[in-house]
Amino acid sequence: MHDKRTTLTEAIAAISNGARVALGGNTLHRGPGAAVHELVRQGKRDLEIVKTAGAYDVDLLCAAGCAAAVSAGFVGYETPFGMAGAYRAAVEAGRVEAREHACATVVAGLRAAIQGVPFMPVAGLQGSDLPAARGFQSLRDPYSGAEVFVVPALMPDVAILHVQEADAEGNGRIIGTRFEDVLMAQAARRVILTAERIVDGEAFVAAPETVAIPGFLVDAVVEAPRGAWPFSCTPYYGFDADYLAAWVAVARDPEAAREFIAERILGAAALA
Amino acid sequence: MHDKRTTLTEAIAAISNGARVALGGNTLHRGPGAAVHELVRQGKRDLEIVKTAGAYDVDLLCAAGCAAAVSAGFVGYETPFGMAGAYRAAVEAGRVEAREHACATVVAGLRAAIQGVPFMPVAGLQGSDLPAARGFQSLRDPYSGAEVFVVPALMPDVAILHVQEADAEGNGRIIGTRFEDVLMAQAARRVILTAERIVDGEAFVAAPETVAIPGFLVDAVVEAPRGAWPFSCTPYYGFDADYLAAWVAVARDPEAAREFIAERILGAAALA
Amino acid sequence: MSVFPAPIAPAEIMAVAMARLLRPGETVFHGVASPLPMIATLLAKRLYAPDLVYLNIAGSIDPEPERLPVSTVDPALLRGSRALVTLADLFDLSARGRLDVAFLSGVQIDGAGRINMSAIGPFARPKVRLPGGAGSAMLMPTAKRVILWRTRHDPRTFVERLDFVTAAGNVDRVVTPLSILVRQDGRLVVESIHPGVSPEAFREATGFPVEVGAATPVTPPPTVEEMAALREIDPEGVVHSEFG
Amino acid sequence: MSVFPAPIAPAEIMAVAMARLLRPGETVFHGVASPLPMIATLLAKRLYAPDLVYLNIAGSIDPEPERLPVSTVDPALLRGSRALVTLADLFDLSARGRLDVAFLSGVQIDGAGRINMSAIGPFARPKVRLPGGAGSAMLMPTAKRVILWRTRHDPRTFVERLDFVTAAGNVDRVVTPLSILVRQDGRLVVESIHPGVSPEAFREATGFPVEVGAATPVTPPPTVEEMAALREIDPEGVVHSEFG
Repeated sequence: MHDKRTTLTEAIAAISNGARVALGGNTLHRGPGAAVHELVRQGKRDLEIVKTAGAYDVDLLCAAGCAAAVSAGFVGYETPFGMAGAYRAAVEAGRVEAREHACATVVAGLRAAIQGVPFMPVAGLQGSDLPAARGFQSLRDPYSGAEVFVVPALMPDVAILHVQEADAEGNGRIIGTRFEDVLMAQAARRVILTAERIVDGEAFVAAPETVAIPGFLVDAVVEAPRGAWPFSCTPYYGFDADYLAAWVAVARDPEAAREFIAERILGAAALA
Repeated sequence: MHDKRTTLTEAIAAISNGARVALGGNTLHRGPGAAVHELVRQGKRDLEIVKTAGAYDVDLLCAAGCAAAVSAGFVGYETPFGMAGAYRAAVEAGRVEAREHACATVVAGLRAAIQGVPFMPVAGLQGSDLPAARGFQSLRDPYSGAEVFVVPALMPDVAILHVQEADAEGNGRIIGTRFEDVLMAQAARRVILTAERIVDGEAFVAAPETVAIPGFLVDAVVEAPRGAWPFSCTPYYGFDADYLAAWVAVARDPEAAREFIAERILGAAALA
Repeated sequence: MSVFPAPIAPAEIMAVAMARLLRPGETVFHGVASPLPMIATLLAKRLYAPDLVYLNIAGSIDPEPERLPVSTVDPALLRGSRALVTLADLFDLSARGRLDVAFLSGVQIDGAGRINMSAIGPFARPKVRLPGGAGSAMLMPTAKRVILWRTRHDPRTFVERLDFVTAAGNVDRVVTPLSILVRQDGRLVVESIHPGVSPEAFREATGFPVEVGAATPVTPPPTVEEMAALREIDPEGVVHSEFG
Repeated sequence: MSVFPAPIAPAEIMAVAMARLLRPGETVFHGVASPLPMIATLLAKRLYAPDLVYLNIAGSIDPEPERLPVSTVDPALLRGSRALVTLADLFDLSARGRLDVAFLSGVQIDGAGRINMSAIGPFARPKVRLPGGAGSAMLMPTAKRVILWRTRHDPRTFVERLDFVTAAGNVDRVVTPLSILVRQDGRLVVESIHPGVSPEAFREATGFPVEVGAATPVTPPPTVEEMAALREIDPEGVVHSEFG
């Protein structure tokens, strides 16, 4: 296989406005922080963000005007920081569509995409207003006659995942929980991997069981030390509570959020 | 969790006649050989065997009169030994029903069982006589209108899997390819693990990513050194070509196969 | 068992009440933003149900965390786990009827034990967009028992009518700072009110009709043993974080 | 490129012919009982398509086996692989249109390139129960190109009418000891016959009508380079095992 290493700038430049973008990690943990900041820097527009449980990533992309829709089961910062203010503001103002899922229906939609089928049956959902609100249909099981909800395939145009180690060919090793990263890598048309460090892939030969993402699914690999920041990346660093607190304090107010983004994310580039 | 270690005799004794039994491994590799022999020794009857690609396991259970049906995509010894003679003879004589699957429909049926849904859509099968022969239905996708085949859930009563290492609580580590073992462990009502060796589970804490079967899915753990024999168990031993050749030479002839079983499998017990 | 001397914080009485609801041998799950379920499960495992199987969205099985995280997806919850599970595995487990208990919460909860985690006002253009129900729409109908907890007990939380039904299903108990509710014949009724809560205060705090009075049982306060175990598990007081 | 001097075994001409069908950048899969596809893929990767992605039922990706196994599920095929895939992953890959080439075989093959791996005689009570089609019913319609190979070329194999259609789909080429067939407009036609095979012998060996004559191209024989690479990859002659 060939060398897929590139820069974050180039990897993200290949994403079109309007793309459906799946983001790895979960809430405050192992999200692709550096790549999300690059999406903001490049001023992407009209993205549909796919995630089971998002936090700063979804919130920031809403504040920066990058996201037009969010397909997720949960968007919030968990107990330490509460609600996702920018996401709330954007949805309430009608700037972003909340395509609410049960987290399990995100999984089901990704599975349908992975398995090359147009829909995936999913247990549960009975009594919920979600199927009606989201247009999820049900089908009659031809074997038992039982009704079961089916979720349409959810194929991301691109999945952006942050892993602890990758080789130049895109084999990616995840330390700790894999969350929905493997599903996203399989479901997406393209996969961008950011990695704490690029290692010699020969190191994976001794324990291929530990390689979560096979390189042949991956299109671009970017070395990005601290590339999950401000998310956690076990065992190297936890989430940045001070930074997140500063963001959450301004996120609810579009003007303050824009200033924060200009200062702390666009930085020098914005001033130029 | 509690200590789930038991003897092979007791673990297999808990399987009822008529059970749907999924067997781990694939063709000549990492099948639960010792457990299959114990099924024969205990004279189980009317089993439905579930496997993607079976070989000696399916063949022997047909010869010994344990199997009434085989739900598999392929039954054969691969190039070295050719066709599964006992399976052939039993199906041709009407003693065993060949519930032929595409291997992918075994996977789909297991996935439906795992996901608690009555059916699983599956790509392909167009132009094949299998759906008609097996009664696989199709459904119209409510989103696109496309027709897609759906396979009914295939929930094993028990999965019998041979792994390289397990702890007393049933956490199982598989070295090398996992085949359909993980799917079977998730889909089955009960799981029996045989292991080359029982290890202290504390050893798994450092690398839980390498533990394929979580203990909470497992009901019984049996220490069975060389427990895959005559299948291979990497990296410890290859398949036993001499033994398999001897079996294949008699498998096609029911009488000769019975003698082989009496001598080489029932052994002293049969003589008593 | 002797009663622990006051003061006992609302979070502590909730954690102990939630722990007492778990039974030996049960398989128990909690998701994101769930410090109280995390602590309750660890407490139950310590005191009442050592063989309980503790699963969580962080992906661990029966972890032995060195320190308790405030984020319940935190890798700190992986410590001691011998295998890992993904969220998909956990949903599947519930879907096939093998999950005994799921801890869930709701911003609004109605008298049938249904929850709203989606929106205040119209779903498509809400007055308040809420975080979303996470796994609840799938877990509530499939888990054998759902235990709801909510750190706020007021008429805006316990409502006659939800703005949106995010999830409905097998709710067994609801634990709040004021009470334990139990679902009987599809309706939430009072099982007990916590020590010091008057029937009047409880009734005023609850937006749907509930029968409560002098005969209503009082939640047995935490024992010395329970409080000792709780503080040993949670020396830094993460139990209080949901009341921040 | 100079032509390798005779004798060249049928297995060798087949392996080389199959290797030549693979193109740079393709993702290629074979399943159980597939020594020729294994060797052909390794050969193509060595000579024509170093960036080809080689996947197999043993679960490896671009392995560098130290010795070639006769069983193509053998863990010997894992050596050098940096990650593992399961059979389910491979089916999914094909299902979503990302598998370029699947090598498959059939005990019977008809003029449309459909295969029977299930039964001779009635399916429910067969005269000969065959091994089963493994993944073919799912792979043949979903892989972009299917290359069939069969080490026997006789009228019992290449038949007018299958006893049972195990699988049908995107068959591109069929490689046999006598020829390479290509599917055009849904029918198998002769692309070339191997050196030394007469049109008459070919016609007699084929149970469905095929046009073949003096103008039929002859398969270019293996070159010195191809045979050297083949024997380096397969010093023990596993390539011949299907002719055992």
